[in-house]
Amino acid sequence: MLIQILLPGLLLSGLYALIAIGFTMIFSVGRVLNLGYGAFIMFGGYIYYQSAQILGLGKVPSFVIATAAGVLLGLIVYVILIRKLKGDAIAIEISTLIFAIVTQAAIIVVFSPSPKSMWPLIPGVLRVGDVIVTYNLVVAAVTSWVVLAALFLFIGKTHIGRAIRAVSMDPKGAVISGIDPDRINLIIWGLSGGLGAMAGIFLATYTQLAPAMWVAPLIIAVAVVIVGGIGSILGGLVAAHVIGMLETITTTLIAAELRGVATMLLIILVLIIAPKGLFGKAEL
Amino acid sequence: MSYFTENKGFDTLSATSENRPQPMLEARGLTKSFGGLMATKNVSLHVNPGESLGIIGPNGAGKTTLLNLLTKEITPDQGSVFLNGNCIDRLSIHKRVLAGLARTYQVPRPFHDLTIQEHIRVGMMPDGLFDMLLHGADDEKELKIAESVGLGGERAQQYPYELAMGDLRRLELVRTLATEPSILLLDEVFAGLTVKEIDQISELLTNRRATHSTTYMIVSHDLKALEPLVDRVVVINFGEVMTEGTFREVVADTDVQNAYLGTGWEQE
Amino acid sequence: MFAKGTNKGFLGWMIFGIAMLALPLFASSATVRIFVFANYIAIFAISWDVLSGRTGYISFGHPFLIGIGGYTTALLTHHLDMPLYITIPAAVLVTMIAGTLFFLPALRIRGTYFALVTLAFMELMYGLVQVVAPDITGGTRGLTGLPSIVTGAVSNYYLSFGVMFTLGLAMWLLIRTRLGTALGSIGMNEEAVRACGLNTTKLKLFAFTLSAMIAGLGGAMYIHYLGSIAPRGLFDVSFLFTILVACLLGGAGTITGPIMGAFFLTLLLEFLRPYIPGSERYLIYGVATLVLYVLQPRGIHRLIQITVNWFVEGFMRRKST
Amino acid sequence: MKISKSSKLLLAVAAMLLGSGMSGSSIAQDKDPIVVGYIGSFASDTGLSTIRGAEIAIDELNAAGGVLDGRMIKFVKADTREDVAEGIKAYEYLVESENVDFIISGSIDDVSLGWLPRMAEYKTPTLDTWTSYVGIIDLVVNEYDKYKMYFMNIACDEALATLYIDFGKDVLAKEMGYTSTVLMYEDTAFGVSIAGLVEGLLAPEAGIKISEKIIYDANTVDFAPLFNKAVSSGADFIYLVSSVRSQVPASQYVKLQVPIPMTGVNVAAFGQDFWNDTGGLGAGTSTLSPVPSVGMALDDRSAEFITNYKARYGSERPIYPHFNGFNAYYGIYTAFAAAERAGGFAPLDDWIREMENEDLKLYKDGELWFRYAFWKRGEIEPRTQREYTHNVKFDITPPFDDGSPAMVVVQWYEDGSSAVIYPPKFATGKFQEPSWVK
Repeated sequence: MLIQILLPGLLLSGLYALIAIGFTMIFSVGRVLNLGYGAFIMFGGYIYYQSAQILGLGKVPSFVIATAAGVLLGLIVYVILIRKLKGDAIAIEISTLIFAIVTQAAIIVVFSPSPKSMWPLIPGVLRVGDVIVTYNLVVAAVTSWVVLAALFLFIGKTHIGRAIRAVSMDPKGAVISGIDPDRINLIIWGLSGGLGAMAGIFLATYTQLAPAMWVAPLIIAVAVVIVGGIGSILGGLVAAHVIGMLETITTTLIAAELRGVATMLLIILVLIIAPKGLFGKAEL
Repeated sequence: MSYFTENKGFDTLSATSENRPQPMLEARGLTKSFGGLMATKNVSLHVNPGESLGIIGPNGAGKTTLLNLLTKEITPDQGSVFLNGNCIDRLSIHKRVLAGLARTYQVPRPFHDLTIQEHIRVGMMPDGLFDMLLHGADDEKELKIAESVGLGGERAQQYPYELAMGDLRRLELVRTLATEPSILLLDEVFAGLTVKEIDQISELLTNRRATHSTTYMIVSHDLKALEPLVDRVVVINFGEVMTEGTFREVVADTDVQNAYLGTGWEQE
Repeated sequence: MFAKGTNKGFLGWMIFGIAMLALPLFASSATVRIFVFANYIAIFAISWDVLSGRTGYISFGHPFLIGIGGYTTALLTHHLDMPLYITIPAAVLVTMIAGTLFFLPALRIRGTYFALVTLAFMELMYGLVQVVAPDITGGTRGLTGLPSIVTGAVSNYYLSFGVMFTLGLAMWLLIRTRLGTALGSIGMNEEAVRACGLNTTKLKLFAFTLSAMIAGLGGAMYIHYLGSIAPRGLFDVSFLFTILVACLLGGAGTITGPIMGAFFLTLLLEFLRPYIPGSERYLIYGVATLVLYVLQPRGIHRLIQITVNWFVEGFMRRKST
Repeated sequence: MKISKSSKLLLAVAAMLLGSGMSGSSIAQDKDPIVVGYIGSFASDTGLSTIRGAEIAIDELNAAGGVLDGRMIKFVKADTREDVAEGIKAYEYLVESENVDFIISGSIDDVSLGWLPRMAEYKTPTLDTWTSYVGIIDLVVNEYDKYKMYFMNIACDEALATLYIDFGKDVLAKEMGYTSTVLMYEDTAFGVSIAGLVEGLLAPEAGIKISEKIIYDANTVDFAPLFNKAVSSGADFIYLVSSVRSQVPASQYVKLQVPIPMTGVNVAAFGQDFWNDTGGLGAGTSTLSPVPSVGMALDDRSAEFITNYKARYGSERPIYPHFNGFNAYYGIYTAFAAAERAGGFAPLDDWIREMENEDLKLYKDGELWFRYAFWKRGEIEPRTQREYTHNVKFDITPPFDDGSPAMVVVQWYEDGSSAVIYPPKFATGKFQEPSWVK
């Protein structure tokens, strides 16, 4: 019974962590919610589908193309929308929400609203006793840990990383020390777009593509940010695991239909009891 | 303010056992720590009615924390605050204001979409929702209060973003004055001002002291500007009361001089 | 009692009221139907604006309040056959109680965090309606055949417009009283309001309850107008989107702005229909909204202000030369 | 496909800019046209099936000289975007702006329930081709005067489930020897009501024990824990009920190579595009389907309809109409046949009377294959002992010579083909377990 929870829970958590990273980054650095983050995920998934399944360009090139397209989309959103709104958090949240809805409408026009299933990135399954997990999910989880580790090093060890951290902690102070927050934000949005697209590929190859698919991962990302607290990559990782495990436990042991309800209750409780999240440092 | 006559729910301990005049505001043993750091340690002090008390000390000495403890923006770990001899520990921020204890902030906190006159309106606002709803603003009185800090006439229709730092301080002051405080706590009123602006604010306060009976507690590390405004000074260092006395006594104290060494004391 | 300039604005309201009262005389019943929807969206936008536009506590969960009102009256009429003059006030009351529940997180958190809790409330409600007692709530499919208050396009138009106009004008007057100033100042700097001796908890509770009351009334009347209720139509991002965007596109915190926003969005979408019947319509609608919003985040209200000022100034200049 | 979409978009914008010039001009005809409205989604396969079925029928009728003494039929459409409030607005638009005489609907359950009060208010004759919710039929049964203008020409879900139990008895229990199942269903009203019917009948009627029930959240991303739980329960097969995002459980079942068979209701598998949409990951799925389903042998007239459909729409999806495409095609014919006899769609009661008398029978090799007629008021279905007023005249008892079967079971094979496997009269293939099940 234990392995039935631990193994799938761990892998699902990995996928969730991957979904949340790009979202957490923007929130940590710019203190704004990118409610259009789900659109990055959806965009990545659809580009990959078009490239790999329709045009037949192969998995690896398609993966690269989709991720690059995500980076591009992130940059475009930043330049067209975010920069113009000059840090007005509410305006950014609303305009990114509208952006997500526009993306959904565009996807319907181009790809039709019918959901599409995709070939797994890595086919095959892993059997541990009675428990079955796909390699696809294993790879997604491993990728997310690798990406998180890389990001950890990037933020900690590189010059740009330190600049990002500085902007995250104190944007005004960063300006004084000669950092251009606009450039840092541009980099962050590009990164976030790419990471979102990458997560979208894993999510879509595991579940399906649909024009409304941006909502569910957005909620997961929001939950991870809230539970983990802002400004903490490690916190996000732990939170992704808390939520992934909670879902698996709810699904397996309590009642599968309460999966979403459990996550929502967790969000509400954390926000009311510990609004800074479990690992957050920032003031509200 | 008639607050006390309406609410008799709190302790009415006598302020002191000694036979001296009842202080207007008294702190007894205020202690607060953040994490492992003691921000204030067992701070006791008092302000007598009509008096103006200066609080000085180097940066990070705990002056602003003390103010926050007095107004309950921060709840103390230990210690009590008395207003006119009544313990007000259980009163929240806004109730303390209603009881006559008001403050300004070191960084002005204006309402960005309200005019100066509307700031005064918020300050004068009654406590009851129906009162707010049914009775309109007293235009004349608002303008008179604005006039008293030199923001009257056309200036009363200006928005915060149109104001220089000195005027923002006035705005902060006038909004607080509109609450008709019996004791006013001023936090770093001179910070970020030009010499000319300091003179203007200083003059404003001096004049006001001559015409009104308000009690003051003024926090500043600009000793020169503070000197003419205070009757007595309390020095705070490392979260503790170091010494107290008249301005001259305190300035002459060698311990105080040492505490201020390297913090710009000599230049002043 | 009211701030200066109220009289001039009041004149505007009267012109708006008369024009709208006359609308059914020259508009087709199809157009009138569109305006009924616009009126209801405007009611929801007013409700949102009273809470979020003024106090700065941005609600992403308004459909939660509207849904509570809608479901209360739907369940009471559908299962217990209770008359509307009991169920609608009951719905308003229950929504106001739910509004205080909504209020609890506002004691501790604000800004983005508050927005997220309210969003979680909406999602939670969506989940619960489907899972808990679906035979009573109608589950995913919802309930249909609910009684209507009045029938026909024109009567529904006058009913919805009357309520919208009354609420809108009342709220517009409210924000011009001292209470309105106090509520607005919370959105600008809550600590400073407290330092002015105001009980912000009481003020916020008032705003929440008032907003919930309007949402409950609007929600209850709306579902009786629709004649049916379904969770997917209510606790839904696109419904939330319409309300939020109506307010922000119109100009939050002004009451008149959100009403304009609600009309603009509803009419834009419907007038596009004969030319672009398919999915492309939503794309154009979304892009138009996005462009307009990014160009002027303070909304149509501000655009109109700028335009009017420009004309007035031009007129003055010409007069003086 | 992308190019045609974007050029359509450009045209649409241009049309919009031209403004009222277009809406003013009407088709020059001697007589006013009869207006048929479509309500439903524009872009989904479901919606497109109804639209195209109706379009083909209308063009055929117009080409044959029109209806009701040579009047042409004009077809107008209103998009619901599968949204309840949009559906109500769309219904209002059709009646108030387009003055439709008759509405054909491809709406899904809650959207139909949403506009139903408008239909009752406007008294517009309306025919639903997709939703099978028995609750709507119950409204017609219980409040006939209010909802009498409503017809549904797909067998309601209760009839679907009843016949499905026979499949469990005849095939799953007798032929395959299954004795226990895991009932896995989504937490939607559809899932709960179908599962309820199955649960009540499967054990007593078919002798299959339900060893475990798993209700899941319709937004579930990861079905691995659910399948793991199902497998460890030791049951012989999984009975899945899924209408929302049904490709997810179907494709994860294949991706995870779940070692026990799975059957049930999978709405996504109703269409021919299912195979491409799942990228071949639909193998092993079997589902009940309303008729006429994919993989089903057709009578001559229906076969001709398919020929026309393919000639007209080519490779644009859906490449083969869902059942509601047929329902819309025949629905237009029956509605106009009734209108011819009643002298039009008004007076309403005349048309309803004639629609109730409508009886379109389609034969294949001398056997009754499909039938588009409706249950009359007060008529009792012998097996379930209840009324189904204005539901299509389905048949749930072999030899199915009284109406179309309420449903058939469709099986998707691992080579991408599909076949009907039940009832035997319509079967073109056999029930098959996926190759990875030992």
